[in-house]
Amino acid sequence: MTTATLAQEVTYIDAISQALDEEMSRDERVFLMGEDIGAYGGAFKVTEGFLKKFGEWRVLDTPLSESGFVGAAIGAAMMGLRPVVEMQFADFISCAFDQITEVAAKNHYRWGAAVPLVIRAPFGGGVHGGPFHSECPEGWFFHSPGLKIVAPSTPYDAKGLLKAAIRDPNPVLYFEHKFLYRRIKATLPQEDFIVPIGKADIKRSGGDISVITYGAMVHLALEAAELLSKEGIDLEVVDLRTLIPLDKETIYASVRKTSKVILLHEDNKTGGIGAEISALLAEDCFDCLDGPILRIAPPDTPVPFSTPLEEFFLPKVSDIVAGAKKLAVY
Amino acid sequence: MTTATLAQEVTYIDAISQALDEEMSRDERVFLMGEDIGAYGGAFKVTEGFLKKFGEWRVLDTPLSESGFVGAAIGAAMMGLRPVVEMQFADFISCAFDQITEVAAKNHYRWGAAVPLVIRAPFGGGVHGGPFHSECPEGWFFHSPGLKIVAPSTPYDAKGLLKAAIRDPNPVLYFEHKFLYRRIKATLPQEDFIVPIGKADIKRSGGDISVITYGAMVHLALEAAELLSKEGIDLEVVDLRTLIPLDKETIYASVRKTSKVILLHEDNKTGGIGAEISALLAEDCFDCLDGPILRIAPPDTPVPFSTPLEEFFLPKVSDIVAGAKKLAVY
Amino acid sequence: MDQAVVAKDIKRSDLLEMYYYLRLTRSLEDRITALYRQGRIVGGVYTSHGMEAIAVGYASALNPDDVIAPFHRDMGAFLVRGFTPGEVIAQYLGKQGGPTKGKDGNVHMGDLKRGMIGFVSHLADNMPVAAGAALAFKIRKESRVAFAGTGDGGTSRGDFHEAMNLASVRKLPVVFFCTNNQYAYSTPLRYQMAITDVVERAKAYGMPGEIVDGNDVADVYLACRRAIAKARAGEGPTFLEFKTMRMHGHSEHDAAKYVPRELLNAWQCKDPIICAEQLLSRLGYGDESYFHEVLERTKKEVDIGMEFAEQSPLPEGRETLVGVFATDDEVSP
Amino acid sequence: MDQAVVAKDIKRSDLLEMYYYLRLTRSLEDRITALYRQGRIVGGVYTSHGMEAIAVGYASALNPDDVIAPFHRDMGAFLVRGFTPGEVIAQYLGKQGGPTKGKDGNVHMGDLKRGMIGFVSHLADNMPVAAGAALAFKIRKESRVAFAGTGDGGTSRGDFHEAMNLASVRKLPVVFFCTNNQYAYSTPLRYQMAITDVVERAKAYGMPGEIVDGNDVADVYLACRRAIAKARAGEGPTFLEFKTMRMHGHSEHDAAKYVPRELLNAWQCKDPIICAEQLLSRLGYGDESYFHEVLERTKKEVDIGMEFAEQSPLPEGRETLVGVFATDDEVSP
Ligand SMILES: Cc1ncc(C[n+]2csc(CCOP(=O)(O)OP(=O)(O)O)c2C)c(N)n1
Ligand SMILES: Cc1ncc(C[n+]2csc(CCOP(=O)(O)OP(=O)(O)O)c2C)c(N)n1
Ligand SMILES: [Mg+2]
Ligand SMILES: [Mg+2]
Repeated sequence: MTTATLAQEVTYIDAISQALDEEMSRDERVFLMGEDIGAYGGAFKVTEGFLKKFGEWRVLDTPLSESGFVGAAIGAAMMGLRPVVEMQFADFISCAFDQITEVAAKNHYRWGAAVPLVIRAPFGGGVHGGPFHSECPEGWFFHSPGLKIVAPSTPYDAKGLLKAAIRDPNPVLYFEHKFLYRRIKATLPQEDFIVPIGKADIKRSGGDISVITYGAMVHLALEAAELLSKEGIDLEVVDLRTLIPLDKETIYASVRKTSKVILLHEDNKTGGIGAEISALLAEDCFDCLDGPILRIAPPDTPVPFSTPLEEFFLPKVSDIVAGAKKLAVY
Repeated sequence: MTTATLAQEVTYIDAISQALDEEMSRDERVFLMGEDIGAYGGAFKVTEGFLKKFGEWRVLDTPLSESGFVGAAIGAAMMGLRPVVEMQFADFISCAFDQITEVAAKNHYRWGAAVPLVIRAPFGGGVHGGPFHSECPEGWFFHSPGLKIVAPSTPYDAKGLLKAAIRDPNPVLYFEHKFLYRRIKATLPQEDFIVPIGKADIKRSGGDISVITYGAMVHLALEAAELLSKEGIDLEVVDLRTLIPLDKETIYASVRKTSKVILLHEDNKTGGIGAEISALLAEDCFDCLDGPILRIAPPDTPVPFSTPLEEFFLPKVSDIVAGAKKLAVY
Repeated sequence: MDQAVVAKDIKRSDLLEMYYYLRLTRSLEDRITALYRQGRIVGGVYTSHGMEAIAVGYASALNPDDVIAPFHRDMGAFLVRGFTPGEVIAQYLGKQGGPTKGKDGNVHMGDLKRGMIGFVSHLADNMPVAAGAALAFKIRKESRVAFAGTGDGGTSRGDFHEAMNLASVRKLPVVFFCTNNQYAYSTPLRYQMAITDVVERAKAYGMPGEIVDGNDVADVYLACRRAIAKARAGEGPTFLEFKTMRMHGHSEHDAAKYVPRELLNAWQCKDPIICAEQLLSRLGYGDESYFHEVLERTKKEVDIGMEFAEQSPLPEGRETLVGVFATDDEVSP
Repeated sequence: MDQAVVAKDIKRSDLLEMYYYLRLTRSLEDRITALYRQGRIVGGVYTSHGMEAIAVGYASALNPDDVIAPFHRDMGAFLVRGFTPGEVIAQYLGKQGGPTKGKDGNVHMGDLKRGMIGFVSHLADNMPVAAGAALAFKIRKESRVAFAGTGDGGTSRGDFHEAMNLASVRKLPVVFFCTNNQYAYSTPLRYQMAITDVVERAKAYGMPGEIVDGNDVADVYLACRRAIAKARAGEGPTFLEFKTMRMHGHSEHDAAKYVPRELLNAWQCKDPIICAEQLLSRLGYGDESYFHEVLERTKKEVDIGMEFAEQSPLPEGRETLVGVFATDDEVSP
């Protein structure tokens, strides 16, 4: 099973399982904690078969206590293990908020203790989950120095970033988009690879407008780019991949090239990462901007349940197309 | 004691006590919960004498359990009371994060239950409190639709905003800056007044650069403005007072007048409210901007304890002066 | 439950009404499960199948102005409180006719006018909230009680602890319960806690506790009535452990292979509806034909509800933007 | 503590060492209090005055490679683990010579090399963390134990509950304690919990618990040794309630008028240093002149520490920017 990396197409969720499997096989310090991840294989089946393969002390079913088991993971990490914690849904990370922001994030700064911890959080909407099973909680954590935050959009990035997160000596929040789990596939390299934390990726190169985004929205941006290319508008799609620390270099280079920017995310508009990037650009790239910096993001509401509401809530390809057209004539 | 509003100078902290006292006298639905607020009068003595005046069922000492008593306040609010909860230090609000963001913020949207709740949170640095007694946690909450957030800078605003918060039918986070508690004074009107939530205030009118800020930083901005006026640079100081919902009208009007902006806050730079305002300006006022939008804020670290570190960390008058000079020649 | 005790302590009409609600719960949830299987309900469906006696029993023991913060398998409480099958199905289908008008799904509904606090996914979050409702009653010297609970899994959360402690210190008029159905999703009790009776948890708070047969609606009802009366009399909170078994998967997508078949079989014959029917028969309150009639009646009501829900429109997209903040007139009196 | 038991179960040298650490704690904290009164220490100063036996006792009962997540009044544990008075005073003064180099203040210091987990203000937060350290020992099959606690107030927090539960379910090699000093800041025990013995809390987790005389270093030491041995033997966690009294204010700025004088007077004669001296006298291990000598020695050590701290430079402002993230070489082996 360590050779799960056959040259065949794997889904985004498979890529996550592979990364866990390979890292656990490679490094016996790596272990997993979470609700129902053992015999059941996790709510989304990411760890199916792991209990059998790695035993119950490396695939630990926990009591229903996010603060408790995140705290425990912090302790184990400080002792030199490499815990990977699963939130059953990203939404429940609010229950562990204090441990993440006050303990994990600050320990190294305060007294020098490294906390090599990964928290996997299946996030995002489009799955009819309603207010408590669709959240994008990443916005809460930009603001806590000491945390790294990643959010892959492809199987390759999902696998590479998870491996990098596990090998990182710091607490890393790993936001995996559950809408993408079984919807996208890719052939992955057979050999071990990582995607370095802190590096954005140009998912489509273009000259007219930079769409800066991450997670499931990357695919919307690519769709919009295809449509717009027929109308002679050439989008560059910048996939952040890492939200903290931001890859300013890649972002700025793209914006210097295009001079026009759309910030696209699924997280609520106010206080999303779009705000931060906009502010960075207004500070550091002001002179090269040729138009307003657009943000395309959901309104400031919880994620509603009913289909027409959720559709209204989520950014759409047409929003990007409309935004790009507006910018193009600027 | 209901007539504590004599026409004499009161401190910022007195203004807070007065607001509580008057609201409790005016409306018997108002009651207080928190650690050590009863016999002891609160860690900062805001509620000194209240136990005697209002009795132990309106001035409730709670067990040490922020999540529990915030949750309880939510329940009492839904039943029609008007709880005002005290965090002993704003830093401990992380322990109640889940109740605030998942329960208080979302109840009305989800199923129509109003939660008229106020959480008072003494925040901010400059008091040698170190990483756990100096935090500015407001940035965590911009991002949770359903919450209102206020942060007064003067005794007048402190009193008026607290009264408005208590009368508001929604959960309001009230960030009171503990550095200001006994450092500033003002004479307050004798009659009942509120400061409406959602209205910024021009604390100094000026034509050259808008400094948009709140809390203790307002006073730094005013100091900087005095210095700069001697050099012919005329700052306008916009005191947000309310962070959510933002008073876009006042902000935009100021920026349209000055065309140059400094966003100043004590909260960490990344993901602070400055980012959001910068993004709004880049979206909505792009054409009237005559220079980059500067943010002056602490670096992305916890608040360090030792004096030289904390001094380095906190924004200084000289930072504002330097920023303004840079912008002035733009 | 001893039939003599029941005859003495429970009014015949009350018991018959509880039987009706057991049936209505079952009929309604069976329909919801069917809808789920047809792909008409998106999102999770967590039923109370085999556990209906708990919510029906406690809701029946409360006064109408008492407040309930239900657990996620307490459909019966909604029904007792007057939520119609139509409203409930509309809720599951995301229709405007549901209590949340499509804003939230499944059992995440509430209505303060009917004394139902909306469930929050984050388990046990509503326990401090219920303590706070009870605090409001105490502050206002009202003779009202709050009733709230969570699952065996939910008792592991910090909010459970903080709520139990707070309520006990202040002797608040609240009754807390745990529906101990042996599993939390796939996690068996032994991985959840190192005790076999959840009621042990109450000792940490100096709170009286009681184990109740969660499959016996009469036992549930009487135990709740006692605890509620105590709370109402100012004697403080009680903790009730309802022993039962989750007979379906965690949600309807879950085949629950991790539950031993024998365990399910053993509990099958303790089905709360069968138990209730046996009790009613023994008491001479009802017979097969009566039971059949009630079954048909509840099915009919569910059919009518289904029609209502079908006809109820979906919300318009822009309704998304409505309701983030409350207005002054929406605050409870 | 019965002197025959002590004579049999505690080595003379160990007991004398504990006495030394009691004295050192007192001398050091007295100095810190004096510095606070002089306005030289900014921020809070929370002392263990009158409670020194707890940290000294438990830290002495542990092996050097065991890990401690101290409570905020456990200065003695730092000293037993080799933190020097100089380091500690430097910490309080925000000097580079303190373990956190000025990043944090007072008792918020830690050092994994010496097995001390840094205290987090948010009470009880380090209890799950300690459970996790114990989990690491269990996973790696190491013969190590974690030791962690909080105050009576801290036991009301959810993290206390979640840690106790998790540790008990997995039988982790951890010992939890509560320093029950009757007050949490100004809040007396009766507003904190509806039980009089905090040890009752352990029942909720099926965890054995014990009440210990927190003012008797021998009692603390022996009780800890038993619990630690059990944990090391794979028999799971224990909860120890150390009964004691907070003799100073919550922090040195607090006159603690809310504490009845009689209560303080009653506890005054149970001062742990006096108790230890009585025990040593009875055992013939020490006399007045010896006690005096130790007192002078510890004062001298504190003087030397003071000098070290005075000479230690303040950090440079730009050190602020250093250390948010760890580098690969900083991870524990
Ligand atoms: C804080 C939190 N974590 C995780 C979940 C996901 N989840 C939903 S129900 C459930 C199991 C609940 O078990 P229990 O409390 O025993 O109730 P039961 O479903 O068995 O009736 C879990 C883990 C959640 N809802 N809340
Ligand atoms: C979560 C949290 N809330 C509030 C505080 C503020 N605070 C610091 S110490 C203290 C009292 C602690 O009481 P206890 O746990 O009994 O310890 P003691 O100080 O009595 O030794 C409080 C309320 C805190 N540190 N953490
Ligand atoms: Mg269960
Ligand atoms: Mg105490």
